[in-house]
Amino acid sequence: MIGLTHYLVLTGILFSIGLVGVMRRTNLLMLFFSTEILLNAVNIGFVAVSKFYGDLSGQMFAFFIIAVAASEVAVGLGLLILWYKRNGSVDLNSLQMMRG
Amino acid sequence: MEHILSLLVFFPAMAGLLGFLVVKESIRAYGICVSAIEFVLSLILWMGFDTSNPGYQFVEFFPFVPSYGMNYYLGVDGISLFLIILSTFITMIALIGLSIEKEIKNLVITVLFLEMTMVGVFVILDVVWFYAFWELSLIPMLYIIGAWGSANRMYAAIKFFLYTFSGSVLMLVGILYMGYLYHDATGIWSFALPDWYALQVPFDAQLWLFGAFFIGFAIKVPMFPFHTWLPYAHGQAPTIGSVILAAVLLKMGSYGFVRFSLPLFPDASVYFLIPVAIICVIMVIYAAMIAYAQEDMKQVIAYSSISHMGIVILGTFAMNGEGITGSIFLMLSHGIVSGALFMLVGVIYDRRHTKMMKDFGGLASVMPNFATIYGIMLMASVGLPLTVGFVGEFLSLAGFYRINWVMTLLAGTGIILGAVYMLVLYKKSFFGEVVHVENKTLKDLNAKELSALIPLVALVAILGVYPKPILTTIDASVEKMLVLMDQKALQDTTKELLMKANTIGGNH
Amino acid sequence: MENYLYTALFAPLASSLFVALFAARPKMLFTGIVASLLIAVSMICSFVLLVDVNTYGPLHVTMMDWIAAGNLEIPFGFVVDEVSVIMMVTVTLVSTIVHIYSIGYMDHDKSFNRFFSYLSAFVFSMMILVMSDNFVGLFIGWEGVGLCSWLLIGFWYHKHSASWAANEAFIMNRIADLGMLMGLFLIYWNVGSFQYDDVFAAAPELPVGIVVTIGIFLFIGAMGKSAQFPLHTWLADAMEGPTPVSALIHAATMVTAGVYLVIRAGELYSLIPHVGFAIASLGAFVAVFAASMALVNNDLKRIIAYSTLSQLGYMFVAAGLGAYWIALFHLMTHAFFKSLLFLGAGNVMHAMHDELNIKKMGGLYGSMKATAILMSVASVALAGIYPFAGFFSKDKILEVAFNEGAYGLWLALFIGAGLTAFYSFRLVMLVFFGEKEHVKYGIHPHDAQPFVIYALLPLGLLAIVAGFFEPTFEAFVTRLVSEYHIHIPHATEYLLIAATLGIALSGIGFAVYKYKRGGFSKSLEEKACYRLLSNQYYIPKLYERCIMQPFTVLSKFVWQKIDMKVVDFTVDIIAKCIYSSGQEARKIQSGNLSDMLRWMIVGMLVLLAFAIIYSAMM
Amino acid sequence: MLEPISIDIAGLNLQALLPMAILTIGALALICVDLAVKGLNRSFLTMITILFIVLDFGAVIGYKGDVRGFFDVLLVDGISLIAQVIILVASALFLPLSMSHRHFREFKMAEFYALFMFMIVGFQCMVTSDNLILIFIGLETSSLALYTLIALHNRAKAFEAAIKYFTMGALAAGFYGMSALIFYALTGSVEIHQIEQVLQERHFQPLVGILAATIFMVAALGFKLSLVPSHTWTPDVYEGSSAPLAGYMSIVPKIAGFVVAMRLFEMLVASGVVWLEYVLYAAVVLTMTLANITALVQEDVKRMLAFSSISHAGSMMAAILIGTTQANTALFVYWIFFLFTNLGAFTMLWIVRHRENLWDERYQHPYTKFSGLVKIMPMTATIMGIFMFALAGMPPFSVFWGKLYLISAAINSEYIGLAIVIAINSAVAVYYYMKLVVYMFLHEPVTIDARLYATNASTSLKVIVGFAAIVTIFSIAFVEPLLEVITHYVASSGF
Repeated sequence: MIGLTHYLVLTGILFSIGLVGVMRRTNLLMLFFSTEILLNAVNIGFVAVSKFYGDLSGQMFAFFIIAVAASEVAVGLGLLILWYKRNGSVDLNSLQMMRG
Repeated sequence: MEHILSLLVFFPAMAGLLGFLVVKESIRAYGICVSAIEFVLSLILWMGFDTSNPGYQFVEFFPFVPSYGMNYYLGVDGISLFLIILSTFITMIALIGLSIEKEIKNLVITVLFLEMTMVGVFVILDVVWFYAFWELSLIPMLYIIGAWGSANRMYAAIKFFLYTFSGSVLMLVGILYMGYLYHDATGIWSFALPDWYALQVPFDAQLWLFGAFFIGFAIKVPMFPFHTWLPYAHGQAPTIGSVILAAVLLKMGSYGFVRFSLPLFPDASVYFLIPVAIICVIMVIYAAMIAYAQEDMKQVIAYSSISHMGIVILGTFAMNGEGITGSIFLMLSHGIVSGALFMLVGVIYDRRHTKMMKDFGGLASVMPNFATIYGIMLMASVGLPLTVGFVGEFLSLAGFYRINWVMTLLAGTGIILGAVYMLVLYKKSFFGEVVHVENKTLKDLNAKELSALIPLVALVAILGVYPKPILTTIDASVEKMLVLMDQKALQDTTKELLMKANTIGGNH
Repeated sequence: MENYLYTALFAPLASSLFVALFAARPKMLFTGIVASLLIAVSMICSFVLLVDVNTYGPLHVTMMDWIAAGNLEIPFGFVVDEVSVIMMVTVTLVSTIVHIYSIGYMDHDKSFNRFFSYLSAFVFSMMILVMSDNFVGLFIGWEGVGLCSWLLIGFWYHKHSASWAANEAFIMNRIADLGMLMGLFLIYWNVGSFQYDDVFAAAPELPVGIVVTIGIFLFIGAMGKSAQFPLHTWLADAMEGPTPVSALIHAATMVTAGVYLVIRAGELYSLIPHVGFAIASLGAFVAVFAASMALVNNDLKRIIAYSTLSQLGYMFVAAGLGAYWIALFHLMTHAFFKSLLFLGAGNVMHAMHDELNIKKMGGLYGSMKATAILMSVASVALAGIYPFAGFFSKDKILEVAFNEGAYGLWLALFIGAGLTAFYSFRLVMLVFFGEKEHVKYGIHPHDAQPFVIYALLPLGLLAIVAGFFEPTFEAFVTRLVSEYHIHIPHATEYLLIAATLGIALSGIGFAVYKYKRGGFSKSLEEKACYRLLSNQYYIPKLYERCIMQPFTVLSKFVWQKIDMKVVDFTVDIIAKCIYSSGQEARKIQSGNLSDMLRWMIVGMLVLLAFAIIYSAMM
Repeated sequence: MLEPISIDIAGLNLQALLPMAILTIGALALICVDLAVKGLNRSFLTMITILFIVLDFGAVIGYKGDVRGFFDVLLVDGISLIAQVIILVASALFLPLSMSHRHFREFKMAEFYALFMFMIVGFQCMVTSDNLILIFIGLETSSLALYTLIALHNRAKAFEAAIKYFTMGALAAGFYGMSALIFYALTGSVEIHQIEQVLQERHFQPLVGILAATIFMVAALGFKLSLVPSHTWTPDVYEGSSAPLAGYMSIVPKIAGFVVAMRLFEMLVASGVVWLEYVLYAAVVLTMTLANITALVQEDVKRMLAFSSISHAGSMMAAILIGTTQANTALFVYWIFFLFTNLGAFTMLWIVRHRENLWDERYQHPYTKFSGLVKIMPMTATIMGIFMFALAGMPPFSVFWGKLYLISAAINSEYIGLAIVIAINSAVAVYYYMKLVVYMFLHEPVTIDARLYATNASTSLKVIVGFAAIVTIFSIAFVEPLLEVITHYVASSGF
């Protein structure tokens, strides 16, 4: 039987994968993917806990997160394209004009 | 007369603002007029001052932030009265003697703002506002040193500003803690000094608070080992900056000790009496030795200021009428004398663009009037009787003698060492043959310089011969403060020491 | 009588201030004349007061309040009593003569006016010193004369040695003044007043320890002003000043202020005889010590200066042993003949174009008879030959020493008397008699202007006759100070007088004999003993090496090494540390997005780890 | 089984939504109008936006007392009211900066203003809710709008800034979600007051869970408030964005974040778990100190101001750590004064902005640019100097009173150490503020051409600066009314 714990462990694993991705990836696109993984990890957790408590607000939260994630992707990709047009690269290391 | 104190504080600032509209050519005259009016106002204050009343007079009270106990609270007593007059007088003299041409408009306006902050510090009775004026006084000085100083002026100005600012932020913490204690004890917020006077601070808290205020004041005075900003500031500042800095700004620190440390924390003051006195003794001797080693005339006077301020603080911590009255008088006299000495150095610097003693020699024969006035100020500086310097020094040392005679003796070496460095300076610069060709054609004091210096000379003599009106006025307020300290003292040792310090005879 | 008092006091001040108006101008004869007249007015008033005091007793006025703070109140009060009036008379008399003399002496000096201003200021200070009715008033005068002494020693400020000597004198005096200040503070905190009357009235009630301490501190002050060992070196160097100054300040008046102080505080010192004895011992030591240095010195003025030192020693012996009126008497007579001696020396210097080496003089008698006679008179008086003034006063001091049973002191003074006689006449012989050495240097000496000589006559006269006033003087002064009775049998007394006279005469005789024949051989100058004396026991060198140089080095060290390298450096290093930590912290801002994200995540993870550890611990 | 939902319209209290609704409608209307009418002038757009903000303001101050609404997700209490007022006033004051002398592309676009209004709506949602969902929505709405606004500046640096801000924001959103998840898992609720209730019933057990949730929340809000170590975006973003937006960012998002932090952390600090206090303490001290020392070595005034705002945010966090009414009052008073001072400072930077980087290859506003300004434009230099000293906490200028009250709050709660740290930090900070003053007043000018410094000046900018300067200088006059009002509102909301 797959219980709450399993879902939460999955959440934890996915969240960690997301974090590692955020730390390791130097491609902006992959970086955005990693942040999406983070949010989706949270989503799984919310839905599972919501089911566990029999309370709807967790699922509502999950829906909102999905919506927010979608708009984030929209904005993020927009910025990424702007950058790509200007620099011809989506590598993080090209983003080092400002420092110090 | 009801609002004379507000007028005194804000008149120069208003005049400074209007000064923006005055053309550059007339700004010097404008500055002199404003400062003269301000000086007259302060004299009117003195005339209206009731010498038989040791408490605060001309009190103005306006609750600014009543929910937090911050008020616009002005008042003057014997302790602050003469420091106010000193501030207005020295500002006037400094403006009369002003010889800078560059950016003179900004300079005069800055000096007028500085005057506001100086007067403000001495008349304000609300501690937060005191802190505000205290800090504000740094800004004009920063500008004066940094913009009109000599080569290394930025470093000096920044050091002056940062050092004194750092010291006073800790004082701010102390002020707020004191406010907290007052609120704790009475349930009312108040930052009014007379209210605070009524509060008996617990002994432990006194020690910490004394320390917090001490750092702020000690850096300003400046006391060893917090003094190193002073030589730079003086070394780089233009004449007018040095004059005001030495004559008035340093007094804020010693005034703080009298106004705050002693009456607010009597037990802590007695507890720290000996350590403070040791610092004073070190200051006196150490600074005098360094002054002797200097080659720059202005640095000699700068270090001599430190040395003299050591005696001022020693007198303050004598805990008796003689010592404290003496130390306040010494503040005045040091203000006059060091102001005059810096002005004299400025005179020669204007002519030769050097302050090195080795570049001079034999000035006495080329500039006899200059040499005479310098000589008079020098003698006042070393504390010759019948000059203004003696009275304060004598009383301060006499007062502290009651506390500890060994330290008085050690601090008294200041009068020997003071003679040593001052006379050596005089000998190197004024005596001997004129060796440098440039010095042969030097002009003696001109009318402008004389008109700035002669009032100072006159004061040196008059106050040296007849200091009594000033002394009795100060003394009345000091005695009142001593009674207050005695009433507030928590510890028996404090009471005993106050008792001992204020009575003649008995065992040592 | 108050008017006379104020006139006596303020006439010199008026003179000084009036002349000061012209200080920067070239020579104006009238300044000298006005100054002399005003000082003479002061002198006349002093004499009037002398008569008045003699008739009606002391006069005490309080002019105004000066300082008031706490319990302390110091007025400007003046007292003219038997002691101070004697001092006033002595001071104004000598001053008047010196002023008149100076008109001639400073004739060619371009700072003629300034000189008179200073000189009158000195007289004013001295008058304050002697007339004050309290210790702080005395201290005003005390410092005032110090200032004038500084001004006058350094009068020819373009000379390095003069300004150096001026500073030395001032600083040495300051050292002693500190001691005196301490004494004053101690008096104040025990008596509550500085008035002589109050202090002396309270003194017997005070614990002895405190009186002893007061006595010692006050005497330290006296030691400085009266140039007692070890603070004596300034006096000889002070001879850099113009000669009238040496005569007035460094012989007749200022240097005797120390003695005056001890006499004035006699009621205090009589409570502590052991301190008095110590003072006397020091005095006796200085009497011989200074005389020995005078023996070999070749500098005309320095010889006289050492002689002054030696005579001050005599006065301290008397004062220390409680014979105050005798000390005062010697002070007075000494003032007359010593100033005469100096003024005569001034004439010689003028004649010799400021040459001071007595080895380069000789045979001046021929060209300056009047001066020679006057100086000889003064020398005889100094040597203490009957009936000259010095005999009466000095001899009395020896008797006192003998009377007290202090035979050691007596012996020292006895030897001192012989030495005094010898060096005085060595000087007279070398200057006025013997070979005319100065011819080699192409100098043609001539005597001073006649009015200068006439001015000296009163002093000469007093040097001869002053001794005969002894009984009157005693009767007058002992109305105030304690009497002193000598219990030596008459026979012994005569014996002592004879012995003293004998040694003085033999000293003179030896000097005359020896220098008639060209003096001592050169080889003597090579002897260690001679070198020791001619280098003043190496004391100035010692001060130079052990105090001045170390102080200079130490000062430089304190400034450059401690203040700059430690105190200031610490402040700067704190600032620099903060600033450079900013440079380090800046590296966090690498600008790389990955790094930024890592900071965020790692920061969170670290906190998470701590959280887990913390919960586990709970 | 899930309960069927019945909705009571009256209970929804839709009025509570009114302020947000006004701006949302305004933004949509603006976009529609822009579609219909081409070439609307920026002055029209600016003024219309300001009018909508004014309407919103009117709606906001209409409230009295605590009101809940819209399924109880909205909570309009005292602090939300003050925060909204601050947000709206700041928005209304920063917006006219668009009317500079030079024309910038973004200000010509109606989208800019629409996004701006959406952003305000987001902030308002954040402060008027104690529901974690709504806070999240508000946070993300405002952030996404803000990223876009930054990017609209259309410079390479602006894009870089937007991307950096965006990416870190996305990560922070993940943290926020994780934190909310853990709270939800622990308590079964996403309402802060219910979470608090449940936790208190359970005596804050299990501790590790609560701590983990708090840590994630600290990381998420720490990003918004630029607490160390999530502060790294601040200087880069400020540098990349235009001065008005940078100034705006230094004020408004933070006050919204503070209100959320206040609601969350003060509950947690009050839990008696000392460790949390330590974490916040460390964050406060580190944030202030690190930002201050890094600011010391900056060469660009805007970057310096970025670090300065980090440091000021650190002091604000101290208020949350202390958590008394006085501290919370101090927070708002401080921030109001800081708002006016920073408004002035950034507007000055906006005024002196020049098309080309004449003084430095990279920086728009290096210190050297301001050398000897007092000799070229004395008034400008003096006013800028006053803003700098005010930021440094020099009495009697604005920020000093906030700082005074804050330190006093720390002392009254016996956080003496914290008070001393704040004091020492302001002593360090005075150096970099003074550095600008030193350049302006003590250095010799590099150029004598005053026009170089006024290419972007316009009447509206000057008016704004004058207004900010007057408030800064005479701030003492506002202390008493502010204290009175804010204390009342803060206390009535139970903080």
